[in-house]
Amino acid sequence: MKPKLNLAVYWGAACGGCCVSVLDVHEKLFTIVEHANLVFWPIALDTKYKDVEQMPDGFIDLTLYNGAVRNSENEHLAKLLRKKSKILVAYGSCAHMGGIPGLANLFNKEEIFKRVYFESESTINPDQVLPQPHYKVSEGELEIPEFYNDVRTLAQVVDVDYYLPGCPPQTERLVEVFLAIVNGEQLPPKGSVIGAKDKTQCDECKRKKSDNKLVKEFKRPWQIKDDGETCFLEQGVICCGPATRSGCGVRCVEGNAPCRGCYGPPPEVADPGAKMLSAIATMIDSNDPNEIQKAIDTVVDPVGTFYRYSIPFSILRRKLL
Amino acid sequence: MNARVNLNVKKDLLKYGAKDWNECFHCGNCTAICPLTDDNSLFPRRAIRLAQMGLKDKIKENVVPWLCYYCGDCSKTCPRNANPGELMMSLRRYLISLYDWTGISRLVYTSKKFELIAIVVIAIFVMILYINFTVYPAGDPNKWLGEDGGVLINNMAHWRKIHLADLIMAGLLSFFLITNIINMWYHMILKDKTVKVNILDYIKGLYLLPLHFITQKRFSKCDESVKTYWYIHLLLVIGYVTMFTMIVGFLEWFQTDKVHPFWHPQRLFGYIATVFLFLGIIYFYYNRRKKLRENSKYSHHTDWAFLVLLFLTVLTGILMHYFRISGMPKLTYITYLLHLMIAVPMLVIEVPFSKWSHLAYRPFAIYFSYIKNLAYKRK
Amino acid sequence: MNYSDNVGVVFVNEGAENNGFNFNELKEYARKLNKVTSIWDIQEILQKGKKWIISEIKEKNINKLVIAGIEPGFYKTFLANVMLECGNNPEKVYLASFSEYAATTKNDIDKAKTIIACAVYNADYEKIVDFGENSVNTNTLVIGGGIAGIQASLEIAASKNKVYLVEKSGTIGGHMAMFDKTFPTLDCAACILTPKMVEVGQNPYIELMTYSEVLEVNGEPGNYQVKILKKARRVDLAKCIGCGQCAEKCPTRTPSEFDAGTKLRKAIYIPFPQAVPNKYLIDEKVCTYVQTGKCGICVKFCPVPGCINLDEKDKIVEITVGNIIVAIGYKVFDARKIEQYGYGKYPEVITSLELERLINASGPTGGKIARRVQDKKGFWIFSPDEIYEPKSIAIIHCIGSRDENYNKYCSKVCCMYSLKLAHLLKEKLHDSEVTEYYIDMRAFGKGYEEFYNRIKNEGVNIVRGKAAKVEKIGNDLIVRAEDIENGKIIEQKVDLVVLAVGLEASEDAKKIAQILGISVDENGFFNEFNNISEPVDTHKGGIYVAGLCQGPKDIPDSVAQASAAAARVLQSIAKQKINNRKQNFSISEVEAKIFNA
Amino acid sequence: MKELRIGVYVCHCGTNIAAMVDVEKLAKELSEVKNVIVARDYKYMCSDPGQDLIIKDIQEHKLNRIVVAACSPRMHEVTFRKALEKAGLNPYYLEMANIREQCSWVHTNRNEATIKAKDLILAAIKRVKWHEPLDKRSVPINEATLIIGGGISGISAALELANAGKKVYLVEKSNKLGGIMNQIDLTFPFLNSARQILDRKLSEVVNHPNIEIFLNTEIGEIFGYIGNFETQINGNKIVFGNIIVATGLKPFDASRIPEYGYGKLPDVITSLEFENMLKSGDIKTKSGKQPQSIAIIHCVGSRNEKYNVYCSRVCCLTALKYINQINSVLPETSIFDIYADMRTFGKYCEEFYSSTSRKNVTFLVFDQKNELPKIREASSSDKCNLIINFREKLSGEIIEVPADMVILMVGMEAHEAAKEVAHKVGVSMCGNNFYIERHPKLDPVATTTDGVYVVGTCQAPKDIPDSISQAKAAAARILATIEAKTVDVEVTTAFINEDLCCGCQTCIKVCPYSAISFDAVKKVSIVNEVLCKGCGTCAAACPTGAAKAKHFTDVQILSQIEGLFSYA
Amino acid sequence: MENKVNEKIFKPKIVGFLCNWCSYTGADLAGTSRMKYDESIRVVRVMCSGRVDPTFVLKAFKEGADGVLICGCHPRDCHYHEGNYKCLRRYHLLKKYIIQMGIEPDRLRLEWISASEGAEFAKLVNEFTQKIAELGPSKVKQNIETFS
Repeated sequence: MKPKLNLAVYWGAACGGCCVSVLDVHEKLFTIVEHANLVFWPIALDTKYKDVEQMPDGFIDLTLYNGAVRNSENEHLAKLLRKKSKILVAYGSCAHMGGIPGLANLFNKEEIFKRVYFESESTINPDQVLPQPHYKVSEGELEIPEFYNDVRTLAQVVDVDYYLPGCPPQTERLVEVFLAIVNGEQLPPKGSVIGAKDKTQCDECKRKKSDNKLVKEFKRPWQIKDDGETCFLEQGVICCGPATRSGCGVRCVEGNAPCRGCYGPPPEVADPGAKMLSAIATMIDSNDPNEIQKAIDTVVDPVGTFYRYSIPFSILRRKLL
Repeated sequence: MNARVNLNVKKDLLKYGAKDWNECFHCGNCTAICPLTDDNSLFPRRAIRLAQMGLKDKIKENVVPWLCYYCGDCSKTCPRNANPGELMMSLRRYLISLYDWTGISRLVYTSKKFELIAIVVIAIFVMILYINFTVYPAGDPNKWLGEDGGVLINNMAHWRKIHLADLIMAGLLSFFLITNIINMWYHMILKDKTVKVNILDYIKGLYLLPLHFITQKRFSKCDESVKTYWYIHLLLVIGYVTMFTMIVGFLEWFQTDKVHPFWHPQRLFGYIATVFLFLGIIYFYYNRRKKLRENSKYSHHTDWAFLVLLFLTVLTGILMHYFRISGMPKLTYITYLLHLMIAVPMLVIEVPFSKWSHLAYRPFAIYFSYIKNLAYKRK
Repeated sequence: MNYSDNVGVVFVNEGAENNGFNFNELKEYARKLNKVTSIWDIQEILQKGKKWIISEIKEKNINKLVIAGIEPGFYKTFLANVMLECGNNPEKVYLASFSEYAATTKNDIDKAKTIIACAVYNADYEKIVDFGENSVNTNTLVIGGGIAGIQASLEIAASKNKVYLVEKSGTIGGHMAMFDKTFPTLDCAACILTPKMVEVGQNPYIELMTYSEVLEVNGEPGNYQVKILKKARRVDLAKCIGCGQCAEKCPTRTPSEFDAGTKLRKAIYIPFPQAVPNKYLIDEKVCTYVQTGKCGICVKFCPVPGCINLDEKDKIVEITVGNIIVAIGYKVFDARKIEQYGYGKYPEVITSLELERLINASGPTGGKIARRVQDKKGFWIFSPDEIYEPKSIAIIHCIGSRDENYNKYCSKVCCMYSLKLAHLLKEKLHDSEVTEYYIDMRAFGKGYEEFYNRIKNEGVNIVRGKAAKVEKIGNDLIVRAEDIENGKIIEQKVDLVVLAVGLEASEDAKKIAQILGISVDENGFFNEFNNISEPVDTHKGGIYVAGLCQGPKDIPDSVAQASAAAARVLQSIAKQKINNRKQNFSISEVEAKIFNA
Repeated sequence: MKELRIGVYVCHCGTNIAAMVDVEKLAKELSEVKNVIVARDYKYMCSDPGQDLIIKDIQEHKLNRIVVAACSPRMHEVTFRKALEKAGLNPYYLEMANIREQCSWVHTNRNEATIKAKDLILAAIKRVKWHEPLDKRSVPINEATLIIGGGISGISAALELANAGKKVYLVEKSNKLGGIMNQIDLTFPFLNSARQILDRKLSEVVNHPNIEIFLNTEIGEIFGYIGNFETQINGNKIVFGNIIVATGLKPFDASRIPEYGYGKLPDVITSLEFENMLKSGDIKTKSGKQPQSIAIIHCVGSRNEKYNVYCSRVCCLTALKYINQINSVLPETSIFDIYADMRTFGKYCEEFYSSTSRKNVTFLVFDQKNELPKIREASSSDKCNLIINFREKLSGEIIEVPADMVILMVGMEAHEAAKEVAHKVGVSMCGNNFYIERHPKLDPVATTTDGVYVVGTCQAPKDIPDSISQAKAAAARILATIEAKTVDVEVTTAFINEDLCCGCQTCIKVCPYSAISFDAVKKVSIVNEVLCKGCGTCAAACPTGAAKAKHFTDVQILSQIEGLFSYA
Repeated sequence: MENKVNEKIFKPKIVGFLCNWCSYTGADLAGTSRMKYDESIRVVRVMCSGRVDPTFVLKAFKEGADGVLICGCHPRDCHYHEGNYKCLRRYHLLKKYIIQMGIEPDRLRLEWISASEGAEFAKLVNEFTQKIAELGPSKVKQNIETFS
């Protein structure tokens, strides 16, 4: 019998969904523990950072890092796990592209603090207290992680071996990947996206498609009576499916919601939002500047639409300050 | 009201001798090659243009035709062979007829027949007067001879009578000429509302009149090749003026019964003037005949008429002189008649109405253009 | 329907005295034609008046008129109106214009008869004078290696058929290669031309014969035997590596043709650096060895053994071709002929062609303006040592063109090239005053008017009024002109005068016409078969004209014409047949065809 | 990937580049850039020795990418590609940096220009890395030709081709062949009969076995590419190898010029209307009287920024022709010819002008740019119908010209069908709707679309012989390609990577040439490369990155952009 | 004062995407006509303005472009029929996006330049350069470099 693998799962700036997706292996958990020791998983195990630090370099065979890098703790752990892991996988959209936390890149630290600590409806902060990384109390100095100005993807902080996209990733994909490693299969070249296909969503999408993608006005999903059969784009709803890798099983569309792009761009695409933006604009069925402008007015929030999961990953990475 | 284009002028000018000028494509070569042009006197091209459009008033008030001495450079280098020089010549003829309020000039220029008839009529008139007022040297010829063998001419046609006639004629001619010049002045200066000429200007420019009358000074500004032409023209003018002065002014002194010795000023001046005149006539005749120069390529009938009349006048004059000093009274009488029959029509027609009026118009035109320029400058 | 034609022929014998046409013979001929019932002279009609001719026509029941003459077109409108007033169809007035088919000399009387007969019988002259079809040799001869010749050669070679390109000088390229820029796009001439030249040099279907002349042409359309004189180049084309050591050492200098005489070249030389072929040749007229038998320095310094053969003799080669395209180009007007501009007298007066070279970066002064000076040996050249910045420049249009004293015709390109030169001068000498003197600004082509507007906006003075003279007054050189539009005299003190010289037929035109059996007009330009409808054909089948040798024109028109000539060649090659059109024929040969048409 | 071995060549272009860009310094600096094996500068890269230099280097240094920094690639890309080919390298391994037209010629600061040149070259170096070999493809040529427009140009081209034994489809929009020439009575300068010339040609065309004529026909969509076009005419499919566009001209609409009162004043007529009177010599005013004087105004709608800037080229000579014709039938009638510049430039045309000026005509000059003459109705005392009022430029006088009839020499504009045809055949137009030729000097009849030629007045105003010359020139091209049997087609087409295409079909409607279709079995879009003209719009629209514009791929362009900033 | 000094030193860098048929030809024409314009522009040739992928524009900004200029044939004059319209549509949406991302909209410009409009091109470059100079250097690159 082969020696067991050491497996770690860590969450950075994440919602926890990724960890849940790991838990979602259900009965396959037995298969996993059969082949691996879970050496570090904050959500499930009480392993201290110190313990990790004490592990020899390369001790961990596979680390699934989910969540973006938001603060110094995330960064520290990313670097630490990198050191300790043979294979570091950016697990989930946040680690891969910044994900939903990445939307914070439309603001800077001050704006966020102001909103959260002063302005939000549920906050009462008469002393205008803001979190400080170092704070002296009588017991000594308190240290909390430093909040960075930008949200980064994992790869922008450390070297990443593979990306397993999705918000969250499909659990089946995780199992497939895991088994592949266990079985010693030929691993794809470093830097590959795994657990997703090169083709995009439409390839698997069952909705009826034609070349009739000509739109005068873009609609929000609630504005249409979805027939459940026709391609969303042809109904005027922006669906990021064409620019998003398949692999999720077309989950959203199957649930009658347009794809929002969590699986990220196909291999040849540098900036997923730009590509989708380009495709969507091309579909506008008019040559008249005014009409074009009108159609574009119906694209309410281009960043939120085309870069929902990928601002830090995109070419511009964040809003200009 | 704006000037209305009038093609009659164009048709008219053909009769005044203009040739091929409609072929002008207005390149401006003629104006530029002409040594006499400046910003205030642009010709021939501009004059051609005005003539083509038939702006009669503009033409009338235009002095430039008189500034041209027809050296011919323009015609020689004209890329269209449009004869700008000849057009200027015909414009001068045209202007003469425009200045002339009597309308005779126009008839002379436009009708060969009229000119011929006019000459004949005047000649006959002269003959009638002559026959009535003179005495034919009938009978013994010796009766009509003086001591020195010369014909006693004053016994046949007394200088007083002739002189009186001369003066009447001169007065008449002057009257026409002066009224025409006034007409010219009226169009050139008075009618031109763009300038205001004051009296001082008139005085300032006065010296120009005799200067240009005698020397044709501007002519010499034309380039080298015309020097001979200018000299000969000058000789002709000198000869003519001398003769005219002696005859019209001092006939008593000039028409003597006594035959003076050769060196006597009366004879000497007469001979010199005659030689000058002959020289001029021969030179100009030869020029026209052989079409040697641009300005002699095309000859209007008035040009020939003038040359022929002048020649005949001088010829009869010299013959008469010869007959007189050789003591041939009858022949003297007849040649004198012939002389007058030719000279008078010549003077009557040519001086106020035709070619020779230029002797007055030209200096006046220069004078007027000078004072006009003074006025312009002041502006 | 034709048979009901009752034809009257009106003869217009204007110009007959100059051409020696015997109109009586033509009248006799016309009278014999069976449809012709009346014959008049236009003079008679004009004298007797319109009413008379109307009654004549009515009386004789004439329903068709033919107006015959050298250029009878003037009377067509009048006679159409006469026909209208007769109640006839005014369209039935036909022209039998001899000049339309260049039948303008007394030798062309049979052609004139044919033209009349064709008009009377509604026959197509162009068909009538084709005497059957010959088979075609697929080789083509192109005479002249300027842009027209190059274009025609490339066009034909693209069809993978053989072309012989014969060029008199040592390189192809012609005049266009000498220019700095081309109007109105200001493309550098060399930049667009040299690729084409290179293409000619490399094209396997083009046999380039530079330094060669056509001596003799025999045969008939589709099959011409051509003798070509290959002048001794004295340098082996295959061996020469173009290193230039020979020229460096050669002691003899002579004015360079390529540089329009603005600089000197050696007796052994390459016409210009981008020449095709880019190989040296020896100018026997100045080579010391050829002239005196002594020298041979070049041979000593040539690194390739056997490359220079000073004793090489001219060779004659014979080729057979099916078609011939004549594109021998032009020469520029000799400005010395017009004394008042002082060319040859004042060194500051130069021709436009000289300026093209001066302003060209590859020219004698590297693109700078220099004063013309006499070197030690007496050659007038532009030396880089004499560079100066003319402050005031005059460009005078229409030198030798549009002038009845020299050439009556318009040279078509001078206005535009002058504007271009003004632009180039202005570009090089920012502070200088450039003034153009023109008569009519002929900016007629595509983009030309726009170019003209642009040059005006660049601050070039453009004066309507032809400068009449250039003279030295004191130390100043003065150009005198009338500024017509502003009503004043301009006496411009200038440092440089550029004479926009016109274009004239090549000195070889007459000779070539004789060799080929085609005709030239009074200006020496080749006659086309029909100046409107067949602008590249000549009166002899299989011989075509292209470019400037047919008349002045600009580059695009030359190129289009060259291509059109190529079309004629390609057409015959494609159908493997060519019409046997003859330059000379007798009326009896064609009569039957006309009557049957 | 094989080791990158790049050769960089910087051209002086005489002094054209060298004067503004320090080419020697550039060559030296560039030789130190990664992967650059050789970097040289040379006087004329395009010259034979220049090209030889590249060829030699490729062979000696085993270069596999070439960057030439010289003039615009539109000028010499083909030249250098040929050089690469000669050296045995795929011609598409070349990239040019345009440091002349877009650098040395347009800048004035040598230092800045040199920096810019370096940026451009570095960009080219980055880009060329990603170049892929492309193979020339040739396709057979269909011998038939489609000619659009049955005027004199179209007819001449048709005859030239048909007489060579090649099939011609001649499509004419109206019900009659001959076009504008039908309306013309005489030609200039010899006053020969235009009708006789046209009749000759027409009878030949109509009876020609190789010419199929379609009257009253507008062409439909044209598909295909050089050598192999197809379209539908009256429901039948026709195939052809080349297209000649000869859509001709439209006379300028004189009523656009308020000063002339055309349309309001009955005796103000256009040249073509007058031409019609001349056919029968029946020159009458609207009231049926013989005009005592006729004025002709040139440059109507031409040479004026308000209307058309360009010169219409034939009006001057046509006006002179009219003078002769009027004089022929009405010798007593005075003619006023009001022109701007007399453009009588053709063979024998100046002589024609000269002889015409001997007729009963007065030439006057107006300012066609700023002061158009005003035409007004004459009053009863004027003894004429119309008065023309303007400043005569050669005298400076403001004058009035009396006339019974005014002929407006209307200029030429492109035919209204030109635009539509341009889109169908894929040729470009300049601002004034005339077609753009491939090169204004050296390629006046070809267009940027292979196999499509423009001839006659649809390219620019011109007279009959020039139109015929052009028509024949186009025929020459076509005959040469037909003789050569095959022709090379566009290789920089689009390409869709089937492994990436998701079948969303966004690209299909984007393609202007319908070159993309959906393969229902593979569920991917595919490009028909012979139909594709390589615009790359599909590549920009493709959300998956599957569609690729060959030679203009994303990675090539992105690298090029990177290169622009790699030296700062 | 400081501002002024900066302006003097600041040499904008502009990336131009020019379509091959009209605008690139027009830019060449500006060259052959020797019209002068600012050195700021670096041209990237594309076959059609319809080829201009928004990615290119973003990439240019990322690499340090202070401005991006897209030029195509005039409406209805596109060599490929409608490529320029497609460009127009993308341009408007892209502009909306970059505004959201905090880039001054004036840094991106789309203009139609025909093959005959050399002068217009030169004018456009100068004008655009002037505009960019007023805006000052783009912060995109710096923003990315300091991204942490």
